[in-house]
Formats: sequence, C-alpha cells, structure tokens
Amino acid sequence: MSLERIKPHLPWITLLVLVLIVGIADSNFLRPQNLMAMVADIMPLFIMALGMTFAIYIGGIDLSAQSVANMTTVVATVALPTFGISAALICIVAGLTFGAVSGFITTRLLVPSFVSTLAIGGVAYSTAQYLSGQRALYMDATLRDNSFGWMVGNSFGISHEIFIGAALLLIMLFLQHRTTFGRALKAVGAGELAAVASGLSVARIKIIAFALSGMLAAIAGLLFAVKLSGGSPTLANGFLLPAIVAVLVGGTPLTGGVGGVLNTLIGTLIVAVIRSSMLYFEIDATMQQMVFGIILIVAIAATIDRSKMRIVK
Amino acid sequence: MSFIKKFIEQEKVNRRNFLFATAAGVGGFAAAGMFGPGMARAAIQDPTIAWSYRNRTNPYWNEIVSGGEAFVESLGMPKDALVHLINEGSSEKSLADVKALLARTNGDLALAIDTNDAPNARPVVEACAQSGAYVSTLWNKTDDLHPWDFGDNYVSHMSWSDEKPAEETARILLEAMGGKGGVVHLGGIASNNPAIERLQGLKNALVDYPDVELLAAEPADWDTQKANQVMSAFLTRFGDEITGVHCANDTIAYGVLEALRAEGIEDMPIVSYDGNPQAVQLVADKKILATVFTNPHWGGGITAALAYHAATGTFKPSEEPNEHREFYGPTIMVRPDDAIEFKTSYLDNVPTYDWQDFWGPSNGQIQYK
Amino acid sequence: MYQLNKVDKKFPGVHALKAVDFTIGRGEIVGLVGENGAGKSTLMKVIYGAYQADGGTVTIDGTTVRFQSPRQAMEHGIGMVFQEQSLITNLTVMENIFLGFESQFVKFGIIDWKAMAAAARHQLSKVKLDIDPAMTTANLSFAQRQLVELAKVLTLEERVDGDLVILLDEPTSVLAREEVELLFKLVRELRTRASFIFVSHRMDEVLELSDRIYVMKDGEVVDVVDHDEADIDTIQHKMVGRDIDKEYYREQKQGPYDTNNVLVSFDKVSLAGRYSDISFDLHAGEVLCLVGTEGSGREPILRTIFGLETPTSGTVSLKGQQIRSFNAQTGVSMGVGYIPRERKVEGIVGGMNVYENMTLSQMQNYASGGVLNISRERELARQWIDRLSIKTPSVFKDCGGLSGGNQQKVVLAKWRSAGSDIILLDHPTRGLDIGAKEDVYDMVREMCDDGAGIILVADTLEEAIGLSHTILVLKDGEAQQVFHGQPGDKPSLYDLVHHMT
Amino acid sequence: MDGIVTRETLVKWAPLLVLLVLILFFAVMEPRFISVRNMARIAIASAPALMVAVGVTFIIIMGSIDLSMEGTVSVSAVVFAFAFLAMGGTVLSWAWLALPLALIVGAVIGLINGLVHVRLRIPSFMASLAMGFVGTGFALLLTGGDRIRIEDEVFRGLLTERWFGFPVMCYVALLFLFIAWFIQSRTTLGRNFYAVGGGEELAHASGLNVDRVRVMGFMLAGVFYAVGALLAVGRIGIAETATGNNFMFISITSVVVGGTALWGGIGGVWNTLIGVLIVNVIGNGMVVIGLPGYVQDGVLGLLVITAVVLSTDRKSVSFVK
Repeated sequence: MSLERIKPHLPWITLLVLVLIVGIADSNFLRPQNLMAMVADIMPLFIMALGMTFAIYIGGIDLSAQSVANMTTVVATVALPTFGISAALICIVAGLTFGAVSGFITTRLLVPSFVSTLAIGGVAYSTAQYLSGQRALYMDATLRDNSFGWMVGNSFGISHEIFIGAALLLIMLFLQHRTTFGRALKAVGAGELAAVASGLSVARIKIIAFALSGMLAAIAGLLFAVKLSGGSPTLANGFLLPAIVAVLVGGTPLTGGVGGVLNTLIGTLIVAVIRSSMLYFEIDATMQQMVFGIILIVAIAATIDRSKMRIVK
Repeated sequence: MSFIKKFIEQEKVNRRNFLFATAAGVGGFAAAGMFGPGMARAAIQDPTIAWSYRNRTNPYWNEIVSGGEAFVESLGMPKDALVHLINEGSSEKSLADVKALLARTNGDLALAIDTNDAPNARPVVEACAQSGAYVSTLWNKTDDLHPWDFGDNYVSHMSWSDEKPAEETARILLEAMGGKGGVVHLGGIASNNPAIERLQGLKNALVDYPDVELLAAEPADWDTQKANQVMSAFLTRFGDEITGVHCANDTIAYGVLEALRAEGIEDMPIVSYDGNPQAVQLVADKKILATVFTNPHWGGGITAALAYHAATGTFKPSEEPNEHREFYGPTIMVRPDDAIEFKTSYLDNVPTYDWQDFWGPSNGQIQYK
Repeated sequence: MYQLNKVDKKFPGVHALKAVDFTIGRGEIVGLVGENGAGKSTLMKVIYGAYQADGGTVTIDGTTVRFQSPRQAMEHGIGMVFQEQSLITNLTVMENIFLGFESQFVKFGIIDWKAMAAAARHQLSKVKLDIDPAMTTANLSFAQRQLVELAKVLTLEERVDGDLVILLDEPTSVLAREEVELLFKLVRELRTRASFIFVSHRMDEVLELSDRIYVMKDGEVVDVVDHDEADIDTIQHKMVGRDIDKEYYREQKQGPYDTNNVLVSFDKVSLAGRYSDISFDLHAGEVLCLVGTEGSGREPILRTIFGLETPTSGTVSLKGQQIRSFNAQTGVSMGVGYIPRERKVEGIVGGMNVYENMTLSQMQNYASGGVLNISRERELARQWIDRLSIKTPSVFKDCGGLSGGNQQKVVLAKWRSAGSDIILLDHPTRGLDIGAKEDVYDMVREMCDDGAGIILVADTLEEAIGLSHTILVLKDGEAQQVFHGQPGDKPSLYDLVHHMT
Repeated sequence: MDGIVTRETLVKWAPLLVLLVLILFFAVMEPRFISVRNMARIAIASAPALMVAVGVTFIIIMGSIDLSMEGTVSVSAVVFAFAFLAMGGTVLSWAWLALPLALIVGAVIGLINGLVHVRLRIPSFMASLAMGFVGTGFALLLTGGDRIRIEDEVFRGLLTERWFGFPVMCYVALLFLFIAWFIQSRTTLGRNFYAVGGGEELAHASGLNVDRVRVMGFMLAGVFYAVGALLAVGRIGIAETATGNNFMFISITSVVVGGTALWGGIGGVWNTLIGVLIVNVIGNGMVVIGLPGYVQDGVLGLLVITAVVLSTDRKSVSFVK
C-alpha cells in the first residue's frame, strides 16, 4: 500500500535522488547559481517539451517540433528587421498553423501522428531552408536588444528565461487544470470514445492540442534564436529526442491521459541533471551516449506509473 | 611537392628547439605575455582544458581531438585530462554543457570549441567571458562577433577560407575533364558555412571553363550514405553527361565512389576536401584527384593551446594584433604525385608541433565580405 | 470431480471470496448467479487460473492442483468461454480455435495449414457450425463467434485426458432467443463430454439450463439449489437479500405522455447502408423503444439523433427545429443525452473522477470564458450522489473504480443534471445486477415524469415491453410495426419476435 | 455487399497503386527514371532499408513499436567489421563467420530490448528509444569514432556483382524478404504476432505466452536489423557508428506508407516492401526530375501523407492517435 502512495511522487523523488548523487560527488553542482544557470539553459528545451506533452497526453506524438523550432529561429531572424517585436507574433502564428495542420491531417485524414508530424516537419524544414537561403543568419545586436532584450538577462539574480518558462508553465497548468479545454483534453486522452459520447468535439480538441504543441515549439525556437542571436535551419537540431525523453521520463506515457505539464518540468530537469552528471562524473566521451541510455532506462523504470496501463505495448 | 615539405618543416619542430624555446622564454610572442603586464592580472594557475565538438563518429573531429590530446600531453598531463564536451549536433546541448562545465570549474577553464552552429558562438563566448574563463573558437561564429570585443577572454577564432582551395581543386577537376562536359557538386549541410564556400569555389572556377556545365548541386549533409543515394540519382538524371564530380568533403566522396563502383564506373574524375587518411590513400591510388588537408590535428591542438596559454597568462590576447585573434587555418593541396609522401610524413607519423607557435602556420586574418 | 474447498481470495481492501465451497460433477451443468460484485467473476478467474487463491484447496478427482496461468488450467481440462467477445478478429477462425496450441500442426517449424483446417472443421462440427475455417473472424456474426468460442474450448477434448469443465460466462448476452435455444441444445448434447459452469444475469435461462445453481452474495455461497426446487423469486431474494418488487418494470408508474409536445421527429429518414425511410415522433414523457436484432438499425438511429451520423435523406427535427448540421455539439445543445452501451469505454472516462465525468458534457455551464468553476462542479456532484444514491467514497473517486451500476448512475446524472430531456438509452441495464437495474427503471420513470422523452434500445424484450409506451420494431433497417402499450395492455413477446425475424 | 468488397480490394491494393502512379509520374517527368539501371539504383538504396523495415514490421504488427534500430544496425555493422577483419578480412577465410556473428549480435540486442520492455514493464516506445541510445553509444565505444573499411572484393560483390542488372544485395534482400514472409505466414511465431496485435488480453487468455512472443519478436527484429546492417556495409564498404543513422524515421514511415497499421494486427512484409519502395522512389525521383534540394523534405512529407491517406482503410478506423 505504501508503494501505491509513493508512485505518483516517483518522478520528483527520482529527480531529487539524481541531484543528490551528483551533489555528493561534487558539491559545486549544488550551488544555487549553478542550479539556476542549469535551469535557465534547459528552458528552450523545456518549452518544447511542454508542447510535446499535449501531443503525448492525447496519445499521439509531435515529431515536427524540432523542425518548427528550426523554422522559427529563421523566421525570427529574418522578420526582426522589418517587424521588430511583432516577429514574435509571426513565429507564434506560424507554429500554431503548422501544429494545427498536423492535427488536421491526423484527425481528419486519419494519418497516424507519428507520420503526419514527421511529414509536416519536413515541410517546416523546407520552409526554413528556403527562408534562410540555406545559410546561418544572425540578428543585429541593437535590433535584438530593442525588441527581444527582455527575453534574456537577469532580474533579482534570476534569468529571464526562467521567468518565461515559469510563465508558460503556469499558463499551461492553468489550461490543464482549470479550463474546459484541459478537462476535455483529459477526457480525450483517458477515454476518447466516452468523450465522443459526451458530445465533445474530439477532433477539434486534438487539433488544438497539436496546435499548442506547434506554438510552444515555435516559442522554444524563438527563445533559442534570441538567446543565440541568430537563426539557421539546423539551429534547433538535437531538441527533439531530449524533449520526447523529458515528457516520458516525467511520467506522461504514450498511452495518453496520464501525467501532465508539471511532470514534464520534472522530466526536463531530470534530463538536464543526467546530462550535467556526465561532466561531473567525467564520463569518457565515447561512453556518454551509452551511459545516458542506461540511466534513461533506469529513470523510466523508476518513474512510470504502471498501475494505469492495462497493457504495456 | 616542395610546398608540402616546406609546410611540414614550418610546422614541425624538433623537441630540442621546443624545450629550448620555452625554457629560455624566447617563444616569440609568448615572452611578452610572460613578463609583460599580463602577469599582474590574476592568471588561472591550473585551468581545466576542454574541447567541445560535434561528435566522435566523424574522422575529422577525431583528428581535431587528437590534436587537443597531444597538446595536453605536451604539458606533461595524461591525455584524458582533456575534458570532452560532445554536442551531438545540438547547439542547445553545446551551450548547456559549456555552462555546466563553467559552473563545475568556477570559470577556471580553457575552452576550445566549435559551437556547432554559428549563432551559438555568441552565448558561449559571453558565458565564458562572464565566468572569467578563456575560450578559443574554431569554424563557426557569426560575422559580427569578434574576439577583440571581449578583452582577453575570447582569445581567438580560427577558421578556414574554403573558397580558394575549393576553387583550386575545382580547377584540377575541370582540367582533368578536358575543360568540357558536365560536373555535379555534392555539398554539406546546406546552411553550413564551409558547404557554401566550397560550392562557391567550384562556381568561381567554372567561370574560366565556359564549356563545362554545372549540372546540379545537391546537399549530401556530410553523410556517406546520403551522398551515395544522391549520386545514384544524379547518374539516372544525367547519365553520361556527368564527366566530373566535385565533393564538399571526403566522407561525401566515399559515398560517391561507391555509387560509381556500383555502376562499374572506375575512371570518373573526383575531387574532395579535408584530407582524411583514407581519402589521402584514395588520392594516392588516383581514385580521387585531389583533396585539401586542413590539418585538423594542429587546429585542434593550437586552439586548445591558445585558450590555455591565455588563461595561464603566457600571453595577453588583448595585446595581440587582430590578425592573431581571427585567422585562417592552414590548407595544403594533396595530389596523387605527393600523396604518399604526404601520408607517411604527415598522417602515419604525426609530427610533433610547437604548441606555442600559435600563428606560424596560419593563413592571415579572416576577411569578411 | 472438480472441487473447491474453502477457497479464499483477498484484494487490497476487498475480501472477494470468503471460504467458498464449490463442486461440479461429471456431465453436470451448474449455474452460478449473484449480483455484480458478489464474487462470481473472481471465482471463475480462480477456476480457470487467471487468479491464484490465497487460501483453501482446489482438487480434481481428489488430486490437489494449483494453476499459475490459464494455460495450466487448460492442461487440466478447464476452459473458459468468455463474456466479452474473445476471438481475435483479424485472425482466421482456425487460428483462433488453435491459438496458443499451434504446435500440433507444426512440422519442422512450418505450420501445416491444411491439417489445421481439417482439425478446425472437426471442432466446428461439434458445435454444428458449417463455415470455412480460413474465414477471417471479423466476418462472422456474433452468434457464430460465440459458437466458435465454444468450439475453441472443446479442443480441450483432444488435448486433455480426463474430463472437461467449461465455464460459460454470459454466453447469451449477445444472442437472439432462437440462437440461445440452439446454444442450450448444444450444451445439453455436449454434457456427455464435459461439465459446464453457466454464469448469466438472465435468471430464467439459468433455471432452464442448470442442474444445480450456486447463489453468491458478498463473496460467499449463500445457497445451492437443485433444478427442480429452483424458483426465480427465492433465488433473487437470496441474491439481493431483499424482496424483488413484483412490479419489476415499474409499470404502475407509467404515465401518459404529452401528445402535443414532440421532442424528436423523424420524417422518412434514411442513412445509406444502415436504415431507410424511418418515421416516428417522440413525445415528452414517452418511452419509445427500438426493437430489432443486431444490425437492424437501432444504434445508427440513436447515433443520428445524437449527431454522430448524418442521414442521407429525410428530415430530423428536434423540438420542432429541423437539424441541418449533424454533430454531437448540436445534439447536446438541443438537450440530447446519450447513454451508450459500452459503459466502461463510452459512458465514463476511467481515470477521471466523479465530478469531472458528470460535467463532461456540460462544461460550459460550469465555466466562464473557458475557466472552470470547480467548486460548483463538486457541489453538483454531491447533489447527484445523494439524489441517485451513488455509492462512492467521494467526488474525487476515479470513476473507473466504481461498480457498473454506479458508473451508469454517474452517466445518467451527467445528462440529467445538464437538463437533457431527450435521453437515448442504449442497453442501459446490460451487465447490471437486479438491484442496479431497478434503480435504472426507477430513473426512467422519473425522467418521464419530469417531461423527458426517452428512446430505448433494451437489453431484453421483456424490458422493452415493460418499460415502453411505444415500440418500433425494426428489421434490416426498415420499420416493421409500431406497438402501443398501456400498463396491463402490452404487446406480447411473440408479437415482437414475429416482426423482428 | 458488392460495394464493400470493392472497397476492401481497393484498400488492399492501394499502396501498390500509389507506387505505380508515382513511378508513372516520375517516368513521364523524366523518361530515364524508368531505366533498368535506375531501378537497380532504387533497389540498392532500398535493400538495407527494407531489411530494417521488415524487422520493425513484426513489432508493429504486435501493436508495439521499436525505435532501437539505429543503435542495433550500428552495433551489428561495427562488430561484423571488426570480426571480419580480425578473422582474415575475406569471405573466403574463416572471416565468413562474422556474417552469422552479426546476426547473433542483432538477436542479442533485440533480446535485451525485449526483456527491458517486457520484464521492466516499460512501454516499447520508451524502452526501445533508450536501447537505441545504448546501442549507438556502444557502437561508438567500440569504434572510438573510427570508420572501418571493408575492402574484401568477395563481400563487396554484394554491390559490384550483378545478375540481370541488379546487384547481389538486392537478391539477398529478396531472399530475406521471403524468409520474413515465411515466418509471417507459416510459423507459429509469425501468426502469434497477429494474435497479440489483434487482442493481447484475449491472446493471453487463450493461453498464449504473450511476453515470450514479444521478446521473440524483438529478437527477430534484431536479426533483420543486422541483415540490414550487413547490406548497408556492403553498399558503402564502411562500418561506423553512423551506419545506423536515419533508419528509424524512414523505416517506420515506410511501414505505415505500406499500409501496416500502427495499432497492430493488420499488414505484413509485402506491405512493407511496397512502403519502402514508395519512399525510395520518391527520394530518387525528386533528384532525378531535378527538384531543388531545399524543397525535397517538404515534398517528401506531402507525398507520404498523400500515400498514407490513400492507403488507409478509413472505415475500419474509429480514431487515430
């Protein structure tokens, strides 16, 4: 019985244990400003994972997230001189649109999201290549500071990226727990047929979920572009798998209906800690990837709540 | 052939000279740093030395890292004292790893890095500068980012101007084609700067060969398998019209060679880039007409050395001229007649370099267009 | 021959089986009845090896056995014909029959399909089913599938020395009466080769078929009755622990409906391939029952009213307003409530708690600007928990963990609290025990009194007759006959069956 | 009922029709596309991908998913190359033992993958994703980042030796495709994949050892990944950590395009053959007709969606995730 009670808390217990293990090995790791810097750096990834959570929560997946983020790094950089801060709006709308199209193809044309989002990701990547002229671009420093300076920098010793991440997290938490959309999303994830029989427009809810995923991927790309002060069609490469891993490790399995955005925060932090631990334990360069995989298996085995999965596929 | 010899002489230094130079403190610019005002500055006694790069699956990066390790060994440390940060092609991981390492070392860090994507260079440099660490970059940075804007902490940037050498290989190729026919180009990841420059090199050369047509240029993402497929498709599309292939690097050339081999085509003129050992062997075997060696071993070592010596106060970067802070790396053309000699004296036995002769083999200040 | 001695089974928080004694002799047909949650399914799972008993012993011909898996039970001649359709529809009939035991047809790693087909034909002949064993199971009717399942269990005959015990879990729930007759005939013939344990909610059928009947309540066997002494009332009394209302279907509460207030109007409505040229009116206070076999078009009509199907011709009006765009949102906003057959997957959302389920169809009423007012939701849930006496520890309880009857009440509460007055009931009492059924019947009458109209697809014909004012008999998607029934003046079962088939 | 039969037939043959339409389209755009030599080129590109896709087909039929193929292919390729060179470096010596060794390596990785999934009760998506990291990491550890060249003319005969215009590797792939088809249709294991995919709980209740079937499935997939690895090495002559790159998304996409359902129980290896060919025909065709590189990803995406839409039996699907 006690194990049953611990289960929902396993993700953050896992996180705490990992932090302590690294902390014991090197107390430098535990210095607040270090932890803070680590959290700030993981924010773009976190924001993408946040969006991914919605897609996974309804039992799908969004493989276009990385390409959409790539695209928005380019869009942000290209649009900045003309549109200033409105470039952000263009990015967000672009992300929403690509996500919604993925959602439409998944729900209306019945193409599995694994394939539809991968394909739409291809379109986003082509768009990025076209817009960038297949080059890495950089933002003019003054223009960037004028329009997006607020995204980077510090207040009260805390990086603004953390504020942005926290704000988005709070909005998404609110969305998940306190709105009709969040409730509908839960119903679709946990019992799609019952949601249909309750008169919910399941297709619309799913399309919105994918659109949100696209939008947050776009915001992740935007933030990353501002942070790096430039854009390129490959700039956000390497986001996709860690973002998926973050959602899964956080305890939102692909079966849908379980977990949520708070889990994703924990999952992202677990990924960040595992990644840093490679440095703190001085894992040999050629071994890092293997070690990452093994820790991942252990972490997933520890965090997922199997009681809500009837069949493990 | 002679220029290779000269180059090797220039870069290679015998052990005795090297020891003498350091002991006597007449190591060129180093002297200024050692006894100059730099000493007054709080130099880092024993910085952690780190190399941050893309991955271990590419021979190019392995060469880079071997240079870094050779440098670390030259300091009397074991080679695993060099910290490896591998970004797996992710700028995000690249930056996060650097930050984590800065945190772990409290900024006592000498970092050599290729930031994976150009825009990533700025935040990396800014983070290092903020923590008081010393950083030297290789290959990727945006044009508006300059070491001299960061005092001492952004020590240097080294890159290669690939346009000229690529133009030279292209000329070799076009000559071999008899100045007529059709050429295809297989490029790197489209947005990568070297990929853009290497294609531009070909285009420059083509101006002088009006009878040669550039049939197509497709990205092959530095990837052997992708190159293989793209070349196969080219063969369908153009068939016998293709009389020469210009490859953006050696790994692409391998894929091209195999695609031709599958068709039983043995004598297609091909040129490539990078001078990997296998490619050099292929040049010796006349399978490839030319490749360009950029000496990644030296590049990897010297980039780490610059960061390290700036960190320990051996020299003070801000007192160096601009051409010592942004400069082109060396390039050597490898052709069939000198490939064997080049290989034995250069690749099979890696020369011992003077890791304090920072700029000797370099190729002048970086020019922006 | 097969015997359970003082078998005990505990789950966290539940004592599911309390020292149960159970015996079955050679060739005997034993009935097993009890309300939902009485422990029937746990007992069966212990018998066929899905659960292991915590205490007590299981013996076969005096030898103690202990099964770790269904497969071990099979090796001892115990087979199960499942309540839910348990054939895998993408496989062929013969593959289903020999699933898990293909090795007998394998030579050098290769399956001999011809040999398997021959063996399958042999099995099918036992249940008098003449179909091609290489047919994909999805193409069979429900009745045929039920027989294939039986044939599958009968393969134990060849595999096992000694006698068989076959568990039949609600085998008749999807069968029409004549199909039930066929099945019973078959079971009686087969008793020369096997003993049967027959579990059903249809008391009359249990009585008809069984030699002895075990009555279970709260994890205990409360009575064992012989066929000749059995009597429905006594058994039901034992099961429920109270008297069953003679007026089972609450006919005395059936009032007249308001002929002036038409809620649903179908005028020559057709849906290609499903039903054609259907016309009827549903009035406030009326129970209209759609009667017909599987595939007669009952469900598509319900789905059309709810908005999940768009008819190909004809006009549908709800409350006098012609419907042009068919979607569930319109349906719900017009006051349509749908209580689907598959309660666990379509009725409630497992993983969501009581109040979340109750407001699922009417969230906009508990939200402003898309933001939910959760305290009001809880308030609503508490009210309806009291009103329908839903047994749940709190409003936070995951509905997936409630019993079937209570789940059904949550679904009903969902629609009634939203003020829906066109209620579509699809097999509302399926799988419920008697007590819970009666609760549902009471609610049907209450809803009518409140002025709601109900369209019912009943679980049994008796239920259809007992509950409804109007019965529309369908066959192959076409309306056959309309019956009107007042209390005391209802159409007979025969009348309906005559038009159904 | 006639209408339904037509629809079913249509759905069944839709992937093939899509393939033919694509071939026709590219042939009209560029007549050279249809030449035997180009068909051979497409076949060469398809052969390793086909083997990997066939492997994952079994897993998908079970309703699971396997994302470990990139790691498995890399490890198998690298182990093969090391063993091959260590034992003589030519097929005509004891080095031929490296071939079966590679298959065993694939099976072992599949076994571990299956055990992690089944024993630790981790959904296959996550278990295999993590195992993929471990595999790629292990390949990297083995090679230290180096590439290993396989120069043996006999082994490279896979590519250079041609029968009727097609290299030997295409026939090898065809042979293994037949083996896969045999396993799928004539063995207990193959049929059990369909049972598990059609209804896992029911299969379990029928006495099927579902866990064992799952583990065996992952092992079998591992063997086919290893075959894919051998063909990939045969095609390029290089074994490296990157040998497995790009197999994951392309193989699963191919399986889906071929008409095998991700929710399990439907489809098979012939579907996968069609799917792999569709994806490779598009890839080759786009270059052949001279589509600019930067639009190719987008066009591939749109064509894949179109192909899946055309070949999905929409009536049988209630919802898609």
